Amino acid sequence: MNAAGFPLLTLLTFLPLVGAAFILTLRGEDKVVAENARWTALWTSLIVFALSLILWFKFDKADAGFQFVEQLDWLSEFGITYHVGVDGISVLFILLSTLLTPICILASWDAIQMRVREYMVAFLVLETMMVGMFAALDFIVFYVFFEGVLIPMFLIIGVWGHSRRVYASFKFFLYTLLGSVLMLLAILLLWYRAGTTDIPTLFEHAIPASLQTWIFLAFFASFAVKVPMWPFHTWLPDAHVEAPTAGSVILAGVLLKMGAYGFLRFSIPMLPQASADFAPFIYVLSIVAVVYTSLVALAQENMKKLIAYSSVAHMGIVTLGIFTFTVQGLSGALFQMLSHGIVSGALFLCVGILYDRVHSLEIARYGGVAKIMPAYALIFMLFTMASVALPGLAGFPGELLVIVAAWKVNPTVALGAALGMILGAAYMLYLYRRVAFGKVTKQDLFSLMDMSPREHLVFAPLVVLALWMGVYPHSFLSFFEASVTALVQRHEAALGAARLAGM
Amino acid sequence: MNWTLALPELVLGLCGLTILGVGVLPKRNSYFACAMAVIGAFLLTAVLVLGAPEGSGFNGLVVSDAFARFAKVLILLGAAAGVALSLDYNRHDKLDRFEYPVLLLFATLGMLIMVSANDLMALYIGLELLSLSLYVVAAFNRDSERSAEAGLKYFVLGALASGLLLYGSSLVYGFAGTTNFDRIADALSDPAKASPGVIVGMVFVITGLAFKVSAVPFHMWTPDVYEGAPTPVTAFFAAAPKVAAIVLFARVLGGPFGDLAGQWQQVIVVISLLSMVLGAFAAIGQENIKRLMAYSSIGHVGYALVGLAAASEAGMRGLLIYMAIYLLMNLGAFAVLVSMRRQGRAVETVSDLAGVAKTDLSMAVWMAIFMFSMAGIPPLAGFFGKMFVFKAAIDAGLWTLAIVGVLSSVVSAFYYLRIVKVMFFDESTGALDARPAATSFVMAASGLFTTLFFLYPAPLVAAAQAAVASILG
Amino acid sequence: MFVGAVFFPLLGAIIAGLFGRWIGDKAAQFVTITCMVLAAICGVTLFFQVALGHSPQTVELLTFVDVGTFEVSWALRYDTLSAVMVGMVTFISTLIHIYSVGYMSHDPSKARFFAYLSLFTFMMLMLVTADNLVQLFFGWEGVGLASYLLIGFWYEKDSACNAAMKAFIVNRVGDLFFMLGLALTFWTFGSVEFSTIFGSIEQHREATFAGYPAYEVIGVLLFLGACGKSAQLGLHTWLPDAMEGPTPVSALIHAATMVTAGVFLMARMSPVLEYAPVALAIITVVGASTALFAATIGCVQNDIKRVIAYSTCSQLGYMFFAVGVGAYQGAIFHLFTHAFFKALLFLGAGSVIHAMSDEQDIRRMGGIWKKIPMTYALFWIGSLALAGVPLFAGYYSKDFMIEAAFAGHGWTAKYAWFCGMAAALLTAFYSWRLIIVTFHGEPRADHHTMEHVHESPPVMLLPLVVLGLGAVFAGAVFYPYFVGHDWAEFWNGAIVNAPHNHIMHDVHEVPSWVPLAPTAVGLTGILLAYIMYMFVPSIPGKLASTFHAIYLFLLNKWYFDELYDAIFVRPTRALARMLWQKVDAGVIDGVPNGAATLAVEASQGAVRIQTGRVANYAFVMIAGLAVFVTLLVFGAAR
Amino acid sequence: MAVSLAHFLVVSAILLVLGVFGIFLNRKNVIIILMSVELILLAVNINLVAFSAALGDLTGQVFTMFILTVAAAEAAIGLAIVVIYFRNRGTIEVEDISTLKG
Amino acid sequence: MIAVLAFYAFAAVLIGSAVMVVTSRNPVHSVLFLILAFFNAAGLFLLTGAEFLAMILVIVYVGAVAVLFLFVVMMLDIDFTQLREGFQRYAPFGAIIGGILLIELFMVLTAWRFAPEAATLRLNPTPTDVTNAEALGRILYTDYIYLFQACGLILLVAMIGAIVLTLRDRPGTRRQNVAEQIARAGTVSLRSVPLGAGLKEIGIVRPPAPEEAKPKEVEHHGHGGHH
Repeated sequence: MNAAGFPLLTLLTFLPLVGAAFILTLRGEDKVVAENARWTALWTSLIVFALSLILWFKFDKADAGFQFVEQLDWLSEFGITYHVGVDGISVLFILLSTLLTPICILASWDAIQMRVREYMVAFLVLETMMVGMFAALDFIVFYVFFEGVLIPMFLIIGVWGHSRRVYASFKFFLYTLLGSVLMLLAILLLWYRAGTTDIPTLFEHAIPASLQTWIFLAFFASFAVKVPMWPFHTWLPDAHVEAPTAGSVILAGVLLKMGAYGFLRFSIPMLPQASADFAPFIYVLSIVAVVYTSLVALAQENMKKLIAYSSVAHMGIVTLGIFTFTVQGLSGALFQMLSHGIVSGALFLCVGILYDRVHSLEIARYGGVAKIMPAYALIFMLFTMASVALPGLAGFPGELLVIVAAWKVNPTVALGAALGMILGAAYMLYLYRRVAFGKVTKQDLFSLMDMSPREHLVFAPLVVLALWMGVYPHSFLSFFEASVTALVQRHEAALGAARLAGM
Repeated sequence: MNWTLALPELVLGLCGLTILGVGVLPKRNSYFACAMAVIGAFLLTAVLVLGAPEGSGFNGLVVSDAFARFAKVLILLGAAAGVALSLDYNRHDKLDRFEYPVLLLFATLGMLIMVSANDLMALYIGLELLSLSLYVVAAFNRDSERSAEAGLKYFVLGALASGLLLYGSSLVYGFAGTTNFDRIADALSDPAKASPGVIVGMVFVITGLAFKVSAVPFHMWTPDVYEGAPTPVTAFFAAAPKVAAIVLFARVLGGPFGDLAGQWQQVIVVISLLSMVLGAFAAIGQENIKRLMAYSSIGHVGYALVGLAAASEAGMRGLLIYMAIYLLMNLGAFAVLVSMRRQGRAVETVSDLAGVAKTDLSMAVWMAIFMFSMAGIPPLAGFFGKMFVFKAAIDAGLWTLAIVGVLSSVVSAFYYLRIVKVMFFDESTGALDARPAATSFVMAASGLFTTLFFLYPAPLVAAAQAAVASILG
Repeated sequence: MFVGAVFFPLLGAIIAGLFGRWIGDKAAQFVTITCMVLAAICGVTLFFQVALGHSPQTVELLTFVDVGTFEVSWALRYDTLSAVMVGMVTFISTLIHIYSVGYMSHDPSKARFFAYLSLFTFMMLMLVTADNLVQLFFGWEGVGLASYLLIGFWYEKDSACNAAMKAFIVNRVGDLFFMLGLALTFWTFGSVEFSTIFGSIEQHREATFAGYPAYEVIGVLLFLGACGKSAQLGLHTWLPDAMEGPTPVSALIHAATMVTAGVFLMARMSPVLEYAPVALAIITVVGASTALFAATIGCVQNDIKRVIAYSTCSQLGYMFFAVGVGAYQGAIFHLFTHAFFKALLFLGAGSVIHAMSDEQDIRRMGGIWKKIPMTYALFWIGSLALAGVPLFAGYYSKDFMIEAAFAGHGWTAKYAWFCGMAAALLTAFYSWRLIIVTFHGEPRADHHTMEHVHESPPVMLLPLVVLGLGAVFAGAVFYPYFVGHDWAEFWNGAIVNAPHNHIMHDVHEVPSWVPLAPTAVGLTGILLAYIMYMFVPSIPGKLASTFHAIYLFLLNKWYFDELYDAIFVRPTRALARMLWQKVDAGVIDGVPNGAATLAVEASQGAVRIQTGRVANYAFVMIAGLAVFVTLLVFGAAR
Repeated sequence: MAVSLAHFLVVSAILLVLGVFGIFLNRKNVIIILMSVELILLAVNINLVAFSAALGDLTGQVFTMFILTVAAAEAAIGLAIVVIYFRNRGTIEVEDISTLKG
Repeated sequence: MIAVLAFYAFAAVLIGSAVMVVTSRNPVHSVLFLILAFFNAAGLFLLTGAEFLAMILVIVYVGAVAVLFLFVVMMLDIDFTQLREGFQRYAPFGAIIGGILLIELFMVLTAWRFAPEAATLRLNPTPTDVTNAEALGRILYTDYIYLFQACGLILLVAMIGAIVLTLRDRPGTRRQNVAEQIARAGTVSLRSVPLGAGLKEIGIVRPPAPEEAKPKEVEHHGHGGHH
């Protein structure tokens, strides 16, 4: 079996679905159903989170291979099995997903009053998809979950979103679908060549260099859109702005990680040659992403849009780190992904707090909030600083490692990435300054209530994590170490072999 | 002569005659009873099909193999569901005449003959039995101008298509000296020696069959007929006959013309490409859901034909899986359409679905599942259909097809999403009437299949595999 | 003890910051001050123990990052350099805390203020006790954050918010280079731990980066980083604006913390810099230029705090050129003495402002010296120390640096000496200009304000007095240890002078006129100020109108802000707007939107084929048939 | 010069094309189209019978039998549909049968 | 030689009349030309020795199908002068397509050759000892009984179809409803009645006549309504 002694990952994946099914059976008065749906969803997600903590404690950090592995017959005659497991690269993302889901549900407690039942179902389904995707060790299983995310997210944006939700949800759906289907073709090609879609087996399967290029491009189409990398990013600001708060949180917190995770999990180990060949191209896109989107963020008038653009910039750092092919870069990228999940999620929650009270996302609508909501201002400041990678907070270690690694590969690239530090500070502080500082000029703002206990509860784990990750990142980085080191070694070995073959 | 080979067909035919005989007895209205009897006959036949022996008989006209059985079960299921969908609709629209189920029964019989045909003649007879029944039911609402026009168009073009099919058959007969599939295959075993005549004949046959499956450019009747015909008829059209025709297509090309794959592959690639692209684009602007579903079905046929174009075992398997899944999700979607009534009046535009999620959540959810499934979004069943055909295309090196296929599936996602959007995002313009039990049943059954297929896909895949093995050896 | 010196302020900050609302202002003040006092006790004790007792020590706390070979820990490194800084920082900061009780007595959010102050101190302590570059960077950025919070303390004032942002962002520019320097250090030495770096200096001397010696590049990058924090020429613009914060904050920023971080970094990295002559040359030039440049501006400013701010800037320039010529000890010594008299000046200025009902413009002061004699006297002491008048603290350190510049090699050192001398003249001049205009002459404030002019309460004066004592004696007392004959023993390897660097020796061998020259120049400056502002007050006006352009140039701080605004800020904003609205919304978004439009149009085209006419349909079928027949007949023939 | 198989085939090909023309070129009434279909089927029959004779195989003639039967049935249904269409619209002009489109 | 001449004659008339079917203005003429075409096709059949089919063609087509056409054409009562003239707009293009198809068919058909195995693949070699009709009969009801029956079903479907589409219940016609009459109970019964007694006297009441539809009272749509 595995370290947990029972099919832990499967349970984590499908337990939310059980909760969702239960919610669907709820009948009765609307109010009662809504209340029950909320509690059911919360408890389900909390149980899932509690179970997922087993991963944290029982995960063997010294083992670079896959753990908690389960393999079941599915379409075995075609080389497809239900195969799940985690290694250092994926384990924390499962935890991130299971953590953010209850937070999101809690954050939507009062904000969502319409069609609560469906909302909670959508979130639980989403959780299933996210956890399943990070746990998948079979390419088809992966793809199923990877794409499956689109359905609940489409509905979340479209049903509970704001005024331009239709445009945003369609753009989100079609844009990401377009990328993914090309990846599907590449998966099918791999399947054809290897006769299986089992990921660990595919790692061992050498692919000729010429083919690698095409497969890489197909993967790129999918992951680059999902990350999103410049210039495939424009779906993101729209999706974020229109999504309800919790939707934005999940979108920024977990869904954006899926693309980078894909690069890490598939592109680099399976296509070492093409990855190396395309690395300069990725650097350029990443740097453009960092600088360009930071600049664009500077010009935003909408809080969520600004944070959305900042996400693109942060993810630029991630892709940069991944393609440095160094232990530091990869670890930094992974760490940045986690921290971005926490920090940008929290920032969206911060925005949501204001939105719940004032129902506006326009920056100009606010000002002087610090005066009225000091506790809120403190938390907002914390995450603002974490977002600008202040040392001691979650955003820093990842960025540090990536820049250090990038310097090794190409100093200009490192310079570009570091430029993001300046611009990041500029737009985040500008945002904070306009929202929280200044005189209160809008009279109705005076009546705002500071954060409620529920809201404190929502933020508490995030605050703790933001500080913990900033002060003691080692406890997270140690999860990656073995897997990342193995990955880098394998990559170098593969490149070396290719070079030998070329001679 | 082994009569048991055709036992399902014989039983179904006899059932048909019996029901017809009972139906004409002057009673108040025997529609419901006849319909239920027809459904019963379908299910009985399905049971018989499952137990039917292997082999070919009736002077080599009929073959009973796993391929035929696979198709027959699907056809019978589809037909049964098709009849079930008509129960309440027809009563509302005063189409509740007992001839309706009887005609569907004979159409289904035609399909069964078709898919187990092992001879061009049997093929033709089966096809015509199907077609003639369908011409009639398309125009069944004889007081409706649109229904009559649909029937007329379908008839005229269908007659042309069967004429072309026959012409092709005659050329094939002339070349090979026989109409038996096995013998044709023998005659063509060396593709290099095939005369241009037989190739032309084959193209004519392909044309005739492509018309039946409504592949571009022989699809032109589809939108008009789907729109004009009464909704349950459209539902029936989109389900069972499509499966039958495409399975027949596969059998004809894979069996007698199997060795000419190099030739027909080119044609299938082209019509598959065109179908996918047209299906994706033309549906975008449609306001009438039936019309939209027509274009959607054209697109789906394009995807299914990708499997055929691969001209391989994997391709055929993909095709069968695709059609099985297509059948079920299409039935589900049409179950929703059939239940769309407002104050007793049938409605069929996209905007009529507005806000359904508020008034009838379960219907909206099922419909959304069908739409996402048709768009090919995992984990719903539609994705797996696409996956298998594209896999086959890639195995066969048909990159263009695969790439155009996935791109057009993105474009088609656009209009599927639009329906979801209308149901979930838009404000309701008034509640739809409560839906009848039969449609709810069909909806839920196909919805559950579509949703849960991914948990245990193996049986269907294995059945398809066995079916393909039986014709490709 | 080691830990306490650093973490007591953090404890205070957390209690005051998070629970200030519940425990009340008084308690918050009490807690933070108690914590600071405890820290100061630890700090000063450590100074004696480590610096004078020669027992450096490193305390490991926690692994921070361990990725591949990149290993970083939280650790407190106590050597003489750290000990000096810790002692000085905790001491001065404690005084400022105490002073603030009086100064901020009317402010509504005292708890927050004290929390910030303590946080600031904590960050500075982390910086100076850092065991590696990453931790140093933590403190480095931390003081940036704290300064941001403190400068923007009165966040309802737009100018304060803007100044805070400016401080943070300009600092970030420096940090960028710091980060890159850190990266290069890591790839050069394979570590960012100071002990490892310093232990392997010899090994990696030949290392190159992009064709340049790696040490030089590291030196330049770290120096650029230091420029940001220490407000050197080019990145100094945030400093004067930082005066938007409450005065104790200015004192803290300018005297003990933050701005000195750059100097500290340079001293800390002395082992590397010693082998980076070009980098040192650059440091010298920039430092010297800053010293002179800031001094020129200081001469014409009218805001009491800005004058002092520019003086800080100028003094930092001194320290940098001292570093540049290799006299790190001199720089640190000046840093040390400067801490006392600059804190004194700022707090004194705060006392004046307090007395003048929050008036900061010296043109609306005057004639108040009798009303606030203590402040006046202490201001004098501070100014004497600043101007380098003998026997006062500044004299020892400043003279040492100027002599070092004279003793240094190459034209850069000479340039530094020249600038240092000129700046010394100007320093004395603007210091007395400030004193005279502020305290003497006719009262220019309105009647109402003048009535309220009063001496500060004891809680403010007491720290002033302590600082005043420091400003008088700190130089003389510590001279032997820092730069005098005990320097080698005192520093105990915390600052490294390479074998080829004899500056510490050479300084004492300069011609005898050289030590006297600064004093002479300083006295000249004082005299000049007396003439122009006391005796013939019409001169400044005439001068200003005669050399109007130069006056405006100086008054507007060499137009740096305007220049940056034109070069960076506005183009950036315009670019941002353009990228968003044109590129993002236009081009990048145009593709998917255009594709969608195209799809809809294609759809309209596709349905146009569907004419509804049976004959057309039949025609399409036959045409398709004909195409396929042609395809296969000719395809087969092919 | 004997009558070869090719002669029959050519005649049937011409008939086929004429039938096809009749379907897609005429603008007159639908019944003409039905008759054109009959022409096409006739062409098929000639083909089959000719092949049957040439091959000395009866299958073609059996096929023809079936086709004749089916064609009759088809004609019946076709005319029935035309009749109901006429009842609804009062016209059977080819050009008018185009309300369903798009 | 006669056969050749006959062939050309039949073929020429067949094609000519086929052209007329398509082009003639009056549908009645078209039908008549169709009949002519059938006759000539039957002639061609005769030339190939398929005499049974030739007869069937004449009987079924001319006798039934064509007459049916004629019947419908007449019945629909079309105003022939209103019919549009000429061809579709794309006629030239269509003609080209058709021409290409024809040329290709010619090319293919004239280069005809049987598959080498064709002789061995024959299913039903033409028996030489019996007439064409008998030879067909022998296999049609044995080997092809399956399809023969299926054809029967097709005809049945056609019948059902034609009836279901075109048969209308005239509202005015009265029919005897046997079932209803038999099932009638209670309302009508036999009684022993004294002779000569009037209906009223013995209490037999006729079932009340169905109420005549009252003329609608257009004016009374107010609140009062019906009671």
